[in-house]
Amino acid sequence: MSEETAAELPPSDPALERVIEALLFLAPDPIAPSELASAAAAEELSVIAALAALAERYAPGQSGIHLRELGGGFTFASDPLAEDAARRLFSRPRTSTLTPAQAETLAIVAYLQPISRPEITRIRGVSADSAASTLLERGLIEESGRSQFGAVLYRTTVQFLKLFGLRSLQERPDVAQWDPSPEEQAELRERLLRAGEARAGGGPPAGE
Amino acid sequence: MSEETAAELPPSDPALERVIEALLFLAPDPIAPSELASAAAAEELSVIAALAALAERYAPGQSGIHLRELGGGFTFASDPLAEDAARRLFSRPRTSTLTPAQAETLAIVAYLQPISRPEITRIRGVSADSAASTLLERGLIEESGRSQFGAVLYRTTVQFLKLFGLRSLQERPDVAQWDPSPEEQAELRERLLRAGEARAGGGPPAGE
Amino acid sequence: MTLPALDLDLEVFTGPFDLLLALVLREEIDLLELQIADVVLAYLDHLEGRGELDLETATEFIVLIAALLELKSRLMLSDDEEELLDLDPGEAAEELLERMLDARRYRSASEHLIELFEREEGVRFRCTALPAHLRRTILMPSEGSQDPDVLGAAIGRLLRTPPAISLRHISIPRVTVAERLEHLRGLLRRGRFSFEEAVRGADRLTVAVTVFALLELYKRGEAWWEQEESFGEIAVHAVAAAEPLRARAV
Repeated sequence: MSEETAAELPPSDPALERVIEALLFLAPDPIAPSELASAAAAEELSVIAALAALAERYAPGQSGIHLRELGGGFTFASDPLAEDAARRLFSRPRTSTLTPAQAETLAIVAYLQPISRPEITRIRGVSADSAASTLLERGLIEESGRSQFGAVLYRTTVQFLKLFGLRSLQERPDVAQWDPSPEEQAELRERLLRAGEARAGGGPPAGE
Repeated sequence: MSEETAAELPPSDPALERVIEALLFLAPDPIAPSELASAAAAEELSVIAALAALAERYAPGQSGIHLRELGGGFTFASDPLAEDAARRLFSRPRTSTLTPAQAETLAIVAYLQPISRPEITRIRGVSADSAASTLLERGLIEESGRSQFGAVLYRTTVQFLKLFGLRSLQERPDVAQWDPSPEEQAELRERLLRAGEARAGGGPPAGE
Repeated sequence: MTLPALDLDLEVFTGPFDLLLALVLREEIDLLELQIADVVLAYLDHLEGRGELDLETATEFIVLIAALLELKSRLMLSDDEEELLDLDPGEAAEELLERMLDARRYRSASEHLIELFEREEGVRFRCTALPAHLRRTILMPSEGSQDPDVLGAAIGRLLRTPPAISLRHISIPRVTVAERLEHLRGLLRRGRFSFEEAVRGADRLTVAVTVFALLELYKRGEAWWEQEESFGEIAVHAVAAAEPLRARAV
């Protein structure tokens, strides 16, 4: 906005200025003055006056947030001064501990791979979708073909082995140590599915 | 931040203030002063001073963006004044209201977390499953491990604090404040006992 | 009136009563989601609107609601409830009172939450992705930083079958309505008998089932009964061929 334009503008209306400020804060992309005007039910000229006032407040050296004009629209952006701090704040490694949902999902994949999401969900008794997505993103599990029903199958990755310090899958800890009913002879998968269904409120577990 | 605390603070460093401002603008969730301090490589006290200065600039009536303390951290939020305009611009309602079932379920989780669905159901007297699923979907509650019986436990999220404007879980009012008065309790007890006696001593049910 | 004419407008269901039953039986409506008290209230409203009680449909309604209640209580009972059954009426009332207070507390707390929610109406938070150059880079934690036992423990947790909900305390009906019907029909052959006589020495469950059987006989037009005073003796008569069935027996 040039000095000359600003000189011809009406004074900025503080309430409208606050509405425009809030809209720019919320919007992910630049917004044109005409769009701001119709959203705020105001004259475009008043919007331009408000933007001029905001440009003064949100100017380099004045504020850590800058008002910028981009591609015919306006948007807020962070001061490049904060770049290093932002990198430190947002680029820290993710917390290295797994959430309970992630640990459960990863354990199921580690012991029963390849395995599909629906089956993981059946064992957990609750959806495993977000946990599985995070594990995929973190490179601990990966896709490994499809089941006969077309569901994507998952297996653990080399990254998984490294992270847990395992030389091979054979080094997975023996389940026996945590097995609440070691006398049961059935296969691990079958027992997990049965327990999962009981947890999800399915039919009574066998024996009742 | 109380006046007294502000009085003891060092003057806000404008450069640090701008860095903090930019970080708060970028962050999706509230950030604690300690996190801000380590990201900005500054003393926590200086960060608190910067936050105090920002709180004055981003105050209701001053700005369309407000600085809010939520869940032990700080974040920016829009002035409700802009809600109608935001609704028009983003053509998406902010959030749907809570149904009574959802609100009850949420209240139980908020006070008794971590808590499982069966326990919630027991307190409500009707199933909480569909309400709990909606709350999960809306990000107001999340999983937090399992009970000794294998049921998934739930707790409230940062999103919950954000949507309800709570600075921390400690801001929940004491649940005892809604206890019925001793007289009401006595009356209720009396009524229950009478009903119990009628059942126990009333002879064959057909005689009623 | 017939029960199907009873229209309901509930949180989980809107429509006629018989459709509700059908849906519950087909498990398309979760009985746990249904407030049975609301159904009863709707029925009472309905009765009030009509101003008269039709014993036949009332009977049917009571039987159906009792069945729904039993089903629902079975679904809701957990292990702790078992202890509750051993309590004396005073203790049971205390326990029940505690639960009612609890439910009331959290209902009030939920109203408070709704107020907060409404107060915050219009406050929005920015939910924009970080600029690309700042996107959270995932720094890989160092090798061997995770304990494999975490996995074993998680599997152990998943292998744990929750204790089955015990239904031991729900008495398995050793007496059936059919048996009691036969018993009552036997007595009816004498023309009349007292209810007291029909259930002498019987346990409470048998008494209850006998009431059901009696209602069934009434429904089929085989028996009729009268009671002179509250808690008094109930005299049951066979409906003789000559004696027309009195439908409004209230």
